Amino acid sequence: MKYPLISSRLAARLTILPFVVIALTIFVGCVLWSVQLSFTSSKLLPNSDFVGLDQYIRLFNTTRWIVSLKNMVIFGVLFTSGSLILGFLLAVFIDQKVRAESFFRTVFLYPHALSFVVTGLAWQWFLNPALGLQEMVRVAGWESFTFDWLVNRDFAIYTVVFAAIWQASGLVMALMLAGLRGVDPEIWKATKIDGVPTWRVYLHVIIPILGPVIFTSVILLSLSVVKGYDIVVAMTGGGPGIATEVPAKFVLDHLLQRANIGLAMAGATVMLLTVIAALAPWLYVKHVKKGANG
Amino acid sequence: MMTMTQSTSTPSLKKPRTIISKERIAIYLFLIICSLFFLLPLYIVLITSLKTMPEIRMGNIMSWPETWNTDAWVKAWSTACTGLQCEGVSVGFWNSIKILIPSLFVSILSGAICGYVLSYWRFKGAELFFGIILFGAFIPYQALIYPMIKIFATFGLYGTLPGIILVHTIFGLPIMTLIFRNYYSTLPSEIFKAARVDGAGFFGVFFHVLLPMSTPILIVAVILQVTGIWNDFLLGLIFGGRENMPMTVQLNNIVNTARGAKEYNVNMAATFLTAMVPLLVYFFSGRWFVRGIAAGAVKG
Amino acid sequence: DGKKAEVIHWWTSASEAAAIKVFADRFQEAGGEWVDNGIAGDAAKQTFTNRLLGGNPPQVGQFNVTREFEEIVDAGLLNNLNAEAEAGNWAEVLPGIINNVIKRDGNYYAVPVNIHGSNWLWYNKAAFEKAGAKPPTDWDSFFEAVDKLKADGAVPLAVGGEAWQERLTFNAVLLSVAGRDFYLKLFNDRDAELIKSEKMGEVIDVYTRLRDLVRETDKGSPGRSWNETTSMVITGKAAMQIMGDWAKGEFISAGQKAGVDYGCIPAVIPQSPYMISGDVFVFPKTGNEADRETQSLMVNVMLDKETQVAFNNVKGSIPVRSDVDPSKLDPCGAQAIKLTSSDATHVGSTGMYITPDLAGAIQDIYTEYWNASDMTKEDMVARLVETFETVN
Amino acid sequence: MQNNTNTAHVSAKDLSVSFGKVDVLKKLNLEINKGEFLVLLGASGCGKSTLLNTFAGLQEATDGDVWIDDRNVTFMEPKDRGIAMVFQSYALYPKMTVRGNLSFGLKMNKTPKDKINELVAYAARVLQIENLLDRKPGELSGGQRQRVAIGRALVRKADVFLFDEPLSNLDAKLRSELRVELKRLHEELGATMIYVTHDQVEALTLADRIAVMKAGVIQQLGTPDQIYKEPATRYVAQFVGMPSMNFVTGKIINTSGGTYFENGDIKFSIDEYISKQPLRDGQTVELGIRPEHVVLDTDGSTTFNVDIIEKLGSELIVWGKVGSTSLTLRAEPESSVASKEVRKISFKISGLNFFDPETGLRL
Amino acid sequence: MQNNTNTAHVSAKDLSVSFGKVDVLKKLNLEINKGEFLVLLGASGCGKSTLLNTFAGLQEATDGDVWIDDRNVTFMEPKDRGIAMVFQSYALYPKMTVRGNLSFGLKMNKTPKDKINELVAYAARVLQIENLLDRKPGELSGGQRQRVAIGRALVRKADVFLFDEPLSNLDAKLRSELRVELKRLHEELGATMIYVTHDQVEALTLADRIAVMKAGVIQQLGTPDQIYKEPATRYVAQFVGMPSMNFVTGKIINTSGGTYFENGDIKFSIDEYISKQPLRDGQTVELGIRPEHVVLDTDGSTTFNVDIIEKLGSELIVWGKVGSTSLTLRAEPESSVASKEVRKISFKISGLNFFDPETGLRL
Ligand SMILES: Nc1ncnc2c1ncn2[C@@H]1O[C@H](COP(=O)(O)OP(=O)(O)OP(=O)(O)O)[C@@H](O)[C@H]1O
Ligand SMILES: Nc1ncnc2c1ncn2[C@@H]1O[C@H](COP(=O)(O)OP(=O)(O)OP(=O)(O)O)[C@@H](O)[C@H]1O
Ligand SMILES: [Mg+2]
Ligand SMILES: [Mg+2]
Repeated sequence: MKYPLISSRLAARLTILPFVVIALTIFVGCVLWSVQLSFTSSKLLPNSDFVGLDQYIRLFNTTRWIVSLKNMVIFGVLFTSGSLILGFLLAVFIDQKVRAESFFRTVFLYPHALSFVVTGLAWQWFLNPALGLQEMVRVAGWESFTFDWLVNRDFAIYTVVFAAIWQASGLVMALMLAGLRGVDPEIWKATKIDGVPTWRVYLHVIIPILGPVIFTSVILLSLSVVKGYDIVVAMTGGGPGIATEVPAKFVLDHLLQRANIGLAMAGATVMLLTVIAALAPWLYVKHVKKGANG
Repeated sequence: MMTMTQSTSTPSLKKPRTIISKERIAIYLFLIICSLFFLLPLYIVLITSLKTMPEIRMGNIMSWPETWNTDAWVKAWSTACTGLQCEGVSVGFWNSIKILIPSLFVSILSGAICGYVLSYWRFKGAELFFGIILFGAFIPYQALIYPMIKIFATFGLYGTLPGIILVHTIFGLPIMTLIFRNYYSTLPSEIFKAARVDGAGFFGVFFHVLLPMSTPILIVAVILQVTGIWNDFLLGLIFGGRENMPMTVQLNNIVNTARGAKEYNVNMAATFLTAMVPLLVYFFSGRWFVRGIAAGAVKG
Repeated sequence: DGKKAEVIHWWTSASEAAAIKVFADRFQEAGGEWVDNGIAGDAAKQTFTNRLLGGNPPQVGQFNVTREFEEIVDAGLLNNLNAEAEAGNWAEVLPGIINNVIKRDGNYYAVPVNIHGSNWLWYNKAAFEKAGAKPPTDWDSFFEAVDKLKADGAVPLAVGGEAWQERLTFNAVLLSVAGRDFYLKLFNDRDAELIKSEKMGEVIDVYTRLRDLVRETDKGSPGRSWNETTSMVITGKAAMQIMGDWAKGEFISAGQKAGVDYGCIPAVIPQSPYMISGDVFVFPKTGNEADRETQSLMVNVMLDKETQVAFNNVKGSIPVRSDVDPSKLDPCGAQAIKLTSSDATHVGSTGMYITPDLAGAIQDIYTEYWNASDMTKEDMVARLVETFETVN
Repeated sequence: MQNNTNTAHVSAKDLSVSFGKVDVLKKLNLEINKGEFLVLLGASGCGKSTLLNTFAGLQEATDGDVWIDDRNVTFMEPKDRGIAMVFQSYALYPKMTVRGNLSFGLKMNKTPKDKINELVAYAARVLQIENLLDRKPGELSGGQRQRVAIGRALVRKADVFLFDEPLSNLDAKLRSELRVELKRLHEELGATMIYVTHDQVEALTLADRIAVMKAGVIQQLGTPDQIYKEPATRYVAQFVGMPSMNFVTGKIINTSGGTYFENGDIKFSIDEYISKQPLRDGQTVELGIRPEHVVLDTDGSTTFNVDIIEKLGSELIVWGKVGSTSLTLRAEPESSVASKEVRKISFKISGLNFFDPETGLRL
Repeated sequence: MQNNTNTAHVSAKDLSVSFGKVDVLKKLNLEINKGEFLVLLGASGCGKSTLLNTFAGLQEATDGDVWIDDRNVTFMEPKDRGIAMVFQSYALYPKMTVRGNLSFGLKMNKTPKDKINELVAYAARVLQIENLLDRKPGELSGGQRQRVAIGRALVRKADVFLFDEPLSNLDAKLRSELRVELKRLHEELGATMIYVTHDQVEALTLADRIAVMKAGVIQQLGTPDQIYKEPATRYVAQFVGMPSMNFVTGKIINTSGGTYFENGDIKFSIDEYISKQPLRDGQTVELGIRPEHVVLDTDGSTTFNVDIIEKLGSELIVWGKVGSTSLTLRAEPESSVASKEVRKISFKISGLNFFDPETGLRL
């Protein structure tokens, strides 16, 4: 296909140019620079002492990193699907012409606004067996009631998932709501004529239409999966032990507290490779499809 | 069956239309139960902020405050020490606003324009550009800060207000581009075509035709960016310089002390106070979530 | 504005801010202009380092008394303070281990301002009385007391289940069981063989007993902050806590009195080495001669004897100079200053000997062990050895 | 073909619909018989789609009721009304293939798989979209989309079919083929069909009865013949038939020699006209006469100045004047009439209509 | 009216457009003269809208060029081509009022305010949407939306107007009024107009020339008369005219007594038919004859069995058979023909067409 540069096209290109420059310098240039650091012995400050794959070898010999990766998968799957489903349901229910829509919307969104340092603490208290729910139920008379996931190595990650869903699903709701509001009302009419139960309309008609919105939500949620660590810090600090460590926290700890940029960047690079591996097939498909459309 | 009728007609008195049908009750029940789940931590935050420290130390976290005590709120807002200054979180309020408004504007506009170009003005490498941008979203920004500082310093932007606006724009770019691109891909492309035939150029189409159709996604963008920019303090600290320190620095100083004594009530109040701006935005964003954004535009 | 000094530090809580105010006031009195930039948490160091690299450093920045700033020194970003050190006779008045840390290649680069002790045992006197227990004199008596306390229904020992608190606990055990030489050999000389020794085995045994005790009696431990843990001691829910001297602030703000409401035992087990840490300030090269003078002024203000006493009294730590008047300290502080005045009775925190990287890596092992169910003593030893050998 | 069992199947009773301040349907009454094919005609914006939507239950009535069979369905869900509908705006499911669009309603009805395949194949064949079954609506031409929209209704076994200008974007050939198919379907199912169209040929060929709407009310309901030949109002008269009926305002002259119509330019006897009410002498009336009832006639008594000629292939439309009165007439393509010519014409009295100029009602 | 200055104004040269694997336009060539009113006819899905889109610059050509005046505009911006367009799917701006929709293009052109108001008022009057100016598209009926879409083009002073089935959703009356208005606009502006329609009346009355498209190529380009009377191919012949032309496959019999057409049921002399090529004896041909050229004729020699009758008000369409050959014919409404009757018919030789059954080309 030919792309001559004429007026509006030129304007489009000129406008996008600065962003391309930003993308190239920041998201490519700076990233490559950072990746390069993962092959050095950089500590607190970047240096150029090349050590080959040493950092990677150490990385994958570190229990904490392995546990982190495992947690990221568990967390990623549960959190992403949980937030998507809850967010979608909230959007759907709010979209039923309810009264006090603003109230509900704000309630579902507010966790997004409050610093997790404090709301995480509230969750921590609530889930702490000695302070929160378990204690309350016991005081209320059910002496043997036990809910100690937060302090249980095998379950603590689920409490993090829980709180993370609580925090993120409001945003998904907002995105979905925007998508739902964009659906042509005529489509709804057609489904009513076809005699389709509402839930199936959502399932078969609306969700496909919301495809791009869902994609956006998935990316947003994956971002929290990959980059998120404040939730972990606030709720468990990675504990008990290293049971709820996540890769982002590993990277940041080594970057900020442990002054080992090299290792941190090795971790970050591995995470980026994972992301690329996840994105590449999608981009490829997009590209092939595009090519097919001329 | 949930009522999804799109009618704008005013129901006459005669209509006994399903005001309290079973479905309605179920809907409200669901929403209320979810609200309770969502509000639980807020309850803890609020009641804790209304207790005194001894009561917090002694009592049950879920229990009602023995005496209502708003001292923590006053303190959080105007007297808590956040370093040498003891003026609470209020100090940085205007700085935050000063950062928020231009950053919000520039970052959303940038994202919207990138999304617009990616949806309608395909250029060679557009997919790659989008891929890079998307991938950029996943980079922990701490990993980028060193080289960015160097670049910013070279251009004299380091430690300035434009500098911090640019930083927010850069870090907001991936998400903003993503949401606008995906949103525009759902709009009927005929409208874009019609505008071009009508003689609208690159910006004409965007500002006159697409932007007015973008309200729901704009508000999502606003929600995301208001929250992100308002809650940031690290980028502000590093790139914004001392004159432009946002209110969250104060919040962080109150909440985040490692070894100092913790005043949970003040922490909670301060957090809540700091979040007021995003919360207000959330609350009043509703009327922009309009229905049927492209209704009547095309046939087919 | 000749003597303007921007100071990045992380002392932002009410009590800390009151302390930093002492510095600020004295600095102003001395003709300087203190531009405060307090940033809580890790962000302070991050901001400072970034601004340093970005070529826009403040005049003064804070670090812990550890090796964490040595690279910045090597990168030539800091002014050396030899002139001030010589004039102030730092070699004499500062504890040897601290001197070691602030010097690099024979030059001074940082001003230490305080000494904190990080291995204290805090206990609730009423709880002990009620249970008929006695403050411990060795680990046996410690566990005797524990049994009594347990029988009485209190949580004998509360530990905040965060990695650094568990590390603190391990180090306290290490020092009390293995002693000063062992500790120094291990960390200063990096003699990994010691880890396989019997002594280390004993250390781990005690650590394990504590762990099991906490698991049994202190269910809410994991993730709990140190403040909340101290609160438990204050309220009598728990009897003991192993924590640094900053815990004292919590007791004070709860209106409790040392020796009356609560007791404090430095080094946890009496006669054990006391572990000190502290804070330093460093002075970046700003490329401005006037700033160098300002920095010099700041150095002198901070290390001034009176300022030191005033500052540390507020801060809850003890002066970094041994030549100050100890009379105004509380019972706990008075014990501490005795321990810091002689090299034989104290050691530095691990960060003074090993890199943050190694410190962090072994902390991961401590916490993993503390929380694990399937990690044996041998595993721990093996992991520690490996870490000592591979991590720089 | 007509299936009048005289049981009203679908009916609107004093039906009113408003959008905010805009009153669209105004106490509209309409009874449609079981198995009837009713065509709704009316000017653009008169409320046809709104009426269909209200029948379907997609639009709430502001007032009045809708009955289907003997049930008041005013508040009933669309799905319980047994209707199929073709939307004027198609309302295709954008993310489903053509096949998906056609089969979705069936799937939801739990129709067996092979039955679905059969029905989809049938509809695709009739609508000539067999090779498009795997495309999405966005990849179709306008007419193809419309056919998918029709197909969605075609596969359904509904009691009532509502068609909202279903063939407007199709070419003549396809349109006539589909007309036949719809007729066949109608007979086969015995379903009631309500059909909105702007195409007169469709209206006249398909309809058992035609309802002509104007601004939210039904002006006339009758067989195509009645509508065409005895329009109840001037509006109906001018609305149906193409080119439109000629209207000439004039006077009635009642002499002993007979009754005449006269307007200065034209005068002829109307003795044969059977009026509902006696025409008074001197009464001002509006004469309506269709173009095919004005004929070029060398023996004619009236002089006609030809203005322009439209060639429609099978016929000519001749526009011209008698004096200052404009008239349109139809002519054979062979009749060598040319513009600016002067010709003689005569009027076929059988095609006369008189309307009251005030009320517009047929006299 | 025809304005043939013989300068091609808009032309497509070997134009190809594909959507992925679907080839829609296939090396299409078309030259439209300056000031010409060209109507594009063609089956649904044959590529008409795609062609217009390519002319407008909204669809990139896979191959070939588009010329406007003497510039190759293949890669030029839509806004620089001097075009106005009515989209088949309307493509209204949903967030603008009708007024906003109408005035948008003018605003973009920096037309002065009062000029805009004037033009909008003009368009609104012509389209009878004056009282809807402050509504949004979502609050309009289908036909009203379509009128807004037309209005958007109407207000523009473009060199080339592209209309994609602009009147399909309007009632007959409005449609004929707008037809007149478009014709007027065409003459006034002297602009080139390219008009897609499925309405034969529109095609025949509006067009200077008609282009008949089939599956991405132009089959015939000619005046309405040529298209109707001398269709170049069987496809064109059957596509234009309603009801469709009758086709009868038979043989040519060349005897000394003259040339005959024969198919077993029908036989008549075709001496008067002027063929392009001589018709060989025994050659198989396809006879095409329009319904109006088959006439009920008591003196006719052929026996015709009437099947059904469609009443179109102004005429009757009679479907029936001669032997086993199906035929359609037109009759006057007065001709008292009834279904199942047996009648005599004759053929008007002037209306004959012969096509090669293989190639479909006119003989
Ligand atoms: N995006 C697409 N992908 C694949 N095929 C397409 C796409 N868009 C259009 N087509 C096909 O191209 C052909 C031409 O489409 P076009 O819209 O030009 O038809 P048209 O002549 O305008 O038909 P109609 O009269 O029905 O509007 C159609 O067969 C259609 O199915
Ligand atoms: N949401 C709305 N708000 C206000 N008026 C509306 C709305 N929807 C429709 N109308 C008006 O109601 C009237 C009837 O609309 P309807 O769609 O029933 O017309 P129609 O007879 O189907 O016309 P067409 O032949 O043009 O499709 C129109 O005048 C239209 O402008
Ligand atoms: Mg309609
Ligand atoms: Mg088309």
